[in-house]
Amino acid sequence: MSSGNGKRGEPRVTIGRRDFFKVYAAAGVAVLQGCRRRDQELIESPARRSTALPGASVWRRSICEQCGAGCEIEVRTVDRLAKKIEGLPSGFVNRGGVCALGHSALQELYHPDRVTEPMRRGSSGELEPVSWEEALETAATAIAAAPDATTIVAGAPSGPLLGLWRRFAATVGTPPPVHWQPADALVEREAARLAFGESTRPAYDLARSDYVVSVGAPLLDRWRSPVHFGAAWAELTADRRGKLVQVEARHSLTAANADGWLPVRPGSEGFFARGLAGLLLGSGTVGQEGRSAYEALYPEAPPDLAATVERCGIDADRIERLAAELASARRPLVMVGGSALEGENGVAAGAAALALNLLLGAVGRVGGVFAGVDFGFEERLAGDATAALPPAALADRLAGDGDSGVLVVSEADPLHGVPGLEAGFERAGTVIACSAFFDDTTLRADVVLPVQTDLERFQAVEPDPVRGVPALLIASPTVAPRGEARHPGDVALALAAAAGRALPWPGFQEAVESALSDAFTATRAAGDDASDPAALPASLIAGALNARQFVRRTTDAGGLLGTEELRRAPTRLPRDGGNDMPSVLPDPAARAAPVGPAGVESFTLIPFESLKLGDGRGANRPWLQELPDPLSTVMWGTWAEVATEDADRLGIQTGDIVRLTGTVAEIELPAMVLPTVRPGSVGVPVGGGHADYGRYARGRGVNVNALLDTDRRVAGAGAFARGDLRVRVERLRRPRRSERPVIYGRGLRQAEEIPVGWAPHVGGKA
Amino acid sequence: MTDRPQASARALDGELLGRLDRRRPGLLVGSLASGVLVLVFFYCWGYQIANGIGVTGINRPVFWGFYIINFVFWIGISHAGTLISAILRVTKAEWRRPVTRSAEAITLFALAIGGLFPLIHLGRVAIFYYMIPYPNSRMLWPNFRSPLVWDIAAITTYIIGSALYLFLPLIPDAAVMRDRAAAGLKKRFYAVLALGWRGTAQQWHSLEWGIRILAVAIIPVAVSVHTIVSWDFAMTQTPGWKSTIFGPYFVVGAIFSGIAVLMIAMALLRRGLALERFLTDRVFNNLGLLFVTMSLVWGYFTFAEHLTVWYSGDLFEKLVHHVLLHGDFAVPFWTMVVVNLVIPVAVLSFPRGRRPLPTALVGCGVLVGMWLERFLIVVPALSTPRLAYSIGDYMPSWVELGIMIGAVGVFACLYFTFTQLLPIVSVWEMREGWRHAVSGGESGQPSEAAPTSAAASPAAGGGAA
Amino acid sequence: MTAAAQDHLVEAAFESVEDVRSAVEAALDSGVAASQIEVRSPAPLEEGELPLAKPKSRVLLFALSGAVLGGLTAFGLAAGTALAYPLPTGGMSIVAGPPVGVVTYEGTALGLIIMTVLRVLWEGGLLPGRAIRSGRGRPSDFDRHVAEGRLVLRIHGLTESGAEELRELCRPRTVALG
Amino acid sequence: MTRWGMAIDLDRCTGCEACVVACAAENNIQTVGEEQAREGRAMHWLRIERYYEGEFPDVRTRFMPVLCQQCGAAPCEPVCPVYATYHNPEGLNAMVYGRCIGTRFCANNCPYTVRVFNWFDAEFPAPLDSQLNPDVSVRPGGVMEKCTFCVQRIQAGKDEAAQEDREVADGDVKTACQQSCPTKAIAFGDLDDPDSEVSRWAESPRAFSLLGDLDTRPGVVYLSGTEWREPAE
Repeated sequence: MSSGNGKRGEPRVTIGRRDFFKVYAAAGVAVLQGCRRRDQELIESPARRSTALPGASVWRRSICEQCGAGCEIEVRTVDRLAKKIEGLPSGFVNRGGVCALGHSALQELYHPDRVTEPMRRGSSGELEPVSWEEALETAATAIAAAPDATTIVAGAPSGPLLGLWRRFAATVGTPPPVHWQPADALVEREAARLAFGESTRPAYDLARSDYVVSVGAPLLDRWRSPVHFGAAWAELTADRRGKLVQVEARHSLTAANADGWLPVRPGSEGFFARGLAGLLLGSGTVGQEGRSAYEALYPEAPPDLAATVERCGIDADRIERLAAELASARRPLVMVGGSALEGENGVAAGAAALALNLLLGAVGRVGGVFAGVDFGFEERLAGDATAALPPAALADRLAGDGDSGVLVVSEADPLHGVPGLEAGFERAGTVIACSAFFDDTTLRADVVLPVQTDLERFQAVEPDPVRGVPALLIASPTVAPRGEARHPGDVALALAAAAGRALPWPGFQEAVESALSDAFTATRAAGDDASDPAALPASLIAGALNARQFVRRTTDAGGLLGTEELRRAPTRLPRDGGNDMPSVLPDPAARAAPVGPAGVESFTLIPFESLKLGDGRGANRPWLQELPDPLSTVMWGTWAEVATEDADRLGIQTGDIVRLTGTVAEIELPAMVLPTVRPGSVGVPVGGGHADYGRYARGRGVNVNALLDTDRRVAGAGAFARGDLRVRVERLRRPRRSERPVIYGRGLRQAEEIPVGWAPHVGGKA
Repeated sequence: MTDRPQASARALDGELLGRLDRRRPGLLVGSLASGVLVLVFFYCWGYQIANGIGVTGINRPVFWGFYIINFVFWIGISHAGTLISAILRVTKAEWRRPVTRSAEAITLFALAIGGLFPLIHLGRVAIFYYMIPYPNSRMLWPNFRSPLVWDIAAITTYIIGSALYLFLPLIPDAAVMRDRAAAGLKKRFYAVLALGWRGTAQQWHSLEWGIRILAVAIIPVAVSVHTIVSWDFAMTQTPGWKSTIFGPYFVVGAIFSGIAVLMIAMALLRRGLALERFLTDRVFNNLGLLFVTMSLVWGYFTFAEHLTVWYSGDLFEKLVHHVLLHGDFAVPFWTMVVVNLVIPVAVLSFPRGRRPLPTALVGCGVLVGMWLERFLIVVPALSTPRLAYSIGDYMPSWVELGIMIGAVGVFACLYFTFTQLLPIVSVWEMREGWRHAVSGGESGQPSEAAPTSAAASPAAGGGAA
Repeated sequence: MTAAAQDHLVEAAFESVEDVRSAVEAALDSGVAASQIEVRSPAPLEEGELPLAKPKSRVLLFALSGAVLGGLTAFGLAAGTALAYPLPTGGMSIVAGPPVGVVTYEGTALGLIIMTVLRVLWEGGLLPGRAIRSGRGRPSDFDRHVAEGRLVLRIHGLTESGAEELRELCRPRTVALG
Repeated sequence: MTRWGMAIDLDRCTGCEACVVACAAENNIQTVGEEQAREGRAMHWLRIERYYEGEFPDVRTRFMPVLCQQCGAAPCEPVCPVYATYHNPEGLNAMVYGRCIGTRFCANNCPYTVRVFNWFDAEFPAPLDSQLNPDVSVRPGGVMEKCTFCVQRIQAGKDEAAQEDREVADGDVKTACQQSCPTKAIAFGDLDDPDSEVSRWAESPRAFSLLGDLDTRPGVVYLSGTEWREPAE
């Protein structure tokens, strides 16, 4: 526990809140601004001792950083221990909701296998605890020795923290950090740039639409903000007002809830979008404006229905019905995401789907698509540092046979996400991991710097722009950090200082406050001139006398919240605007043949993020491991979803161990035979098979990412392509007892043999 | 004219006492071997108490497993004795005489073991006494609406009744043992058991009254016990259990399995203790007839039970029915039908089938079949709950198997020990029977209990001094 | 005759009831009162086999009273305790008829059985601390004969000469005499 | 008199299972681990049942959250020999853990199979136990448990209302599952209050009781625009 460098009784202005926190944490009284007692709505003054009685509940506002959605939460604490997470009813994104992953942040916080002290690989080759000073010095020395050969991998979502890492890289002299992010996020941005001229993930006004076609976007699974989209979906479909149609090869949770599901052949989503455009153009219901906007992007005629049917594997009447309903809808909307973007032609597919919105006139319309806008705090902290690199850049940095140099990995697990990078990591001189757990990457680290989890840290988050309204959310720590864990931003700053290239701020919080202060100044200076990119909307600074007051007011209020007025349409840049925008969008039909073994047992692999484990982050929480996947009902493991038809042919029964052989590796896992799987495809959730990551994740399930070929990229996006991979499926054996998948709805197989219909009764009213 | 039966009765008397006196090393070996199983039993139970009830294979939704199956099974076995002996006593069937004691002992021991299983089954056995009605600091009495509390009432009554029903006729025989034993520990043991029995007219008179009343009283108790056991199931809403036929069905099944054990025990005793002269073919013939009758009645109930379900349109009942007859439980189900109905009827319908060896073998089959019947009542219904999502399965753990096998050992050990210590054939009742034969001999017709071979057999057994 | 002179005891073991009967008849003829005669048998004797008064038993009476007692106790337990500590049952009856009936039924049977046995033991002098009238239940060396299946005739309260006389009467058919 | 009830709109439920984790977090439900879960011993008080309709590609998946229905005429209550489960005056099927001896009879008689059993003592390796809700006991091994309608929250709601000298208002008490539901598919409140949200939902023509013909009078009402009659898998 830090002894703190502030003294009690000193004038408040000279002490940061974080220092106060240290003081009071040391004094055994955790009192924070922004916390309130439910029973009296009292904002406790830090100058007084806590009035929180032992055993009384204190609710503190915080921000969920389990994904990039930026849900605002309130955390129930009793005796300075976090007990329960609830959605903040006024939450900017979530409106009181929390998802399963969000709830489980508590188990991340209190995980028994957390890394809580700095460690360094000793002479014996084992990691040994050392002091922060020693650990930082070792790390900084390695970085300072060869900044050019240093690769930074930052796992934080876009926002201030990523900006700080960019600034770090620029100051210390390393190449820009690799931003470790989901492939479909990257591809989605690129597709949006091509179609709408803005490289941000678009905002969809789902709730006010009346007909939504989602091309692969798993909006109710684990994508962007399941809480926001869940609520929006509920509003869309309330009283059967609107419809959601899912165009996706896999029967995802979204497909399961959609009013219609079109299981297109994996990888043909872009072609499907073009074919749909063809039907819409031919229907005569499309406005002239939309038609010309679309045809400007796609001068070539779209494929005809027969070609679409052939390529996508969907009956003609279903496509025609979809086109007809879409054409007759008042506020149609097309979304794209997920597996549609993960093939090598992902960018083209995404652009083709997004461009449908131009055709339907949905861009910037109520119930349509909006620009994903933010306040630019990533840039504000980054200063003039170069933009972050896409994940695939890491593979390029690690390519070759030589020394991979120094690797700094912060809050990311690239070796779990792309196991193919392992050889590159082995050749690295020094691996420095800022992590709360011994995940697959941290296991290889030479220096481990323990970082704080969500509830322990000062938070400044720019939420995913799902609402199309910019925001910066700020929250103070909820509980005292465990052990010696530090804020990853503070770690970056300390590393820079130790390397002799100190950044202008002592800590992450000060950095954010400084950026806020600068924004205030810039906004003041800009006056009514809205064109200054450094300026905030003037309304946000109204009432603040000076920068310091603005900063304090903003942090007290929990951040800067934009209003609906700030929502705007994406701007398609003029074709001749002198930028790198292509005049014509790439044709999604031009697509490399799927790679992998051929033959009858050749299946298209669909890796997906389950709502349990996400990209693997949730794997260390017992609550999530034991949560039955809603579709397969599997707990505690990884499974392969096989279609009933394929299973019958291959003699596979639920639970049988199957081997999936790809181009670079093979995995063995139990099969789940489901009637909802598209024949010829096999779905496998990512997130299993951790080498460590704590006792609940260690060796649990298998890592499907091992099948990814690091040479395959999504064209034009710098992302690894995990779609369109073909695998051979072989049945190996009946499972041993310990191999059997843990199925919650165990009897459903038996229920199939029941000769009578089976469903809960409709009874009388209560 | 009275001399010959008189003499042969004397001879038989001597022979019987001789048989009982003789120490059988087989019995000792049996006691020791079953003693090992007793250790297994207590080790497994101790292991379960130490580690938690989770060491079993029961789960959600199969919350009841081997322990409840064995509970019902052993309670069923317990109907061998008391009920059968009581019925035979009330109906004054002479051939009961060599049977009653061994049957009643079966009852008591089976009941003791059966009564243990609900305790083994408890999640928190340390506080089992919460079920017992007594004024307590919890200010709470048991919930008398629960069939489990009826169970406690019924089994308590039955076990006390059976123990007394075994004990009362044992007093005169304990006195026989006492008076024939040399002074010492053994004599004192029998003296305690005999309670000062002298065989006076008053004692005999009171005893006869007592036995008569107990025999009448124990029959409805026995019927109620297994009916109430059946109500543990039938009172629920669970498809497959909710059945009005369960009461009589269970009682019939209990008697059926009871006779099966009795047949096996008697065949073993007859062979092991060379009691051919007392447990005669005629006894086996009569019991065999009763046996096959029960088999038919059981078959009738089973048919009625499944016919009503099959005919009904109830979705959930039909599901249970389906998994039983055609699904995962079809093999045990049809096995049960074969060993409980087909084989007994095929074998026991013929006089030659009603001899000791075939009846004992059929009895073994019926024991398996009746165990399966309980298994098929408990598990399929639980594993197919109404909401299909929760359909489950069940596989017993080694602890459950250990306790199940161990319980057989406990039973065998108790039975061997009992046989070693006390007359397994009621001496005084045999004597009474021979006396009847002597007096009945006046009409020239030897009564049932009088061994038909007695007249022909030389008095080799030797008269007494 | 002094009291001491009258405590002589004749014991005789017989093989058959007929022998006992003739001995008893002879004894009665010789002036011994029926109350002085005790017959110990290995199995119950039937009524009229011996020219002695039939013993009396009140087992049935006690059994029935035990039944009533047991039934009332069980009823009290089942119904009374539920009423004494009523718990909310969500609208279901606190004291339900059939369950109380079941418990009462078992209690009735239990009371009956226990009282029956107690009474049997009482009447037979088998309860600790209770013996039947003067010497009737005392152990005897002749009990061994009963165990072997013979009958033992015991005649109490005789003078020395009376005893000798009776021994002579018994001697012809007896197995052992004392 | 209050009668606590819940209404679940199946048309809004996506099966995201946030409620399941919320329930575990609120009620100190132990996770049993892979081996035990494989044996069918997972202890969720609330589960999302999944049913299929139709065949590929016209297959539909439907979800139904199933929790203790808090029956008005609960089959579990009379069979408990020790009154470990009894009827609370406010309509809850209360579990008194201290009284439970683990006969598991209640679970067998539950037509909804919503009761779960502590096969072993719960394990919360430190410092995971820091998260445990102090208002809810950690159940020992050998004890039955199930959804309580977050009775500790009901109590807190009453305490708060009492402190402010008023009646408990509709919406004062939110169950953990209800609170975290992203689509707001769950309503909770007093069924005896005709103006409460849950009563209004229960009046919907879409309302039905699960296994209603058993007449257990559940305190949970489901709402669905489509009938749950089709063969599902």
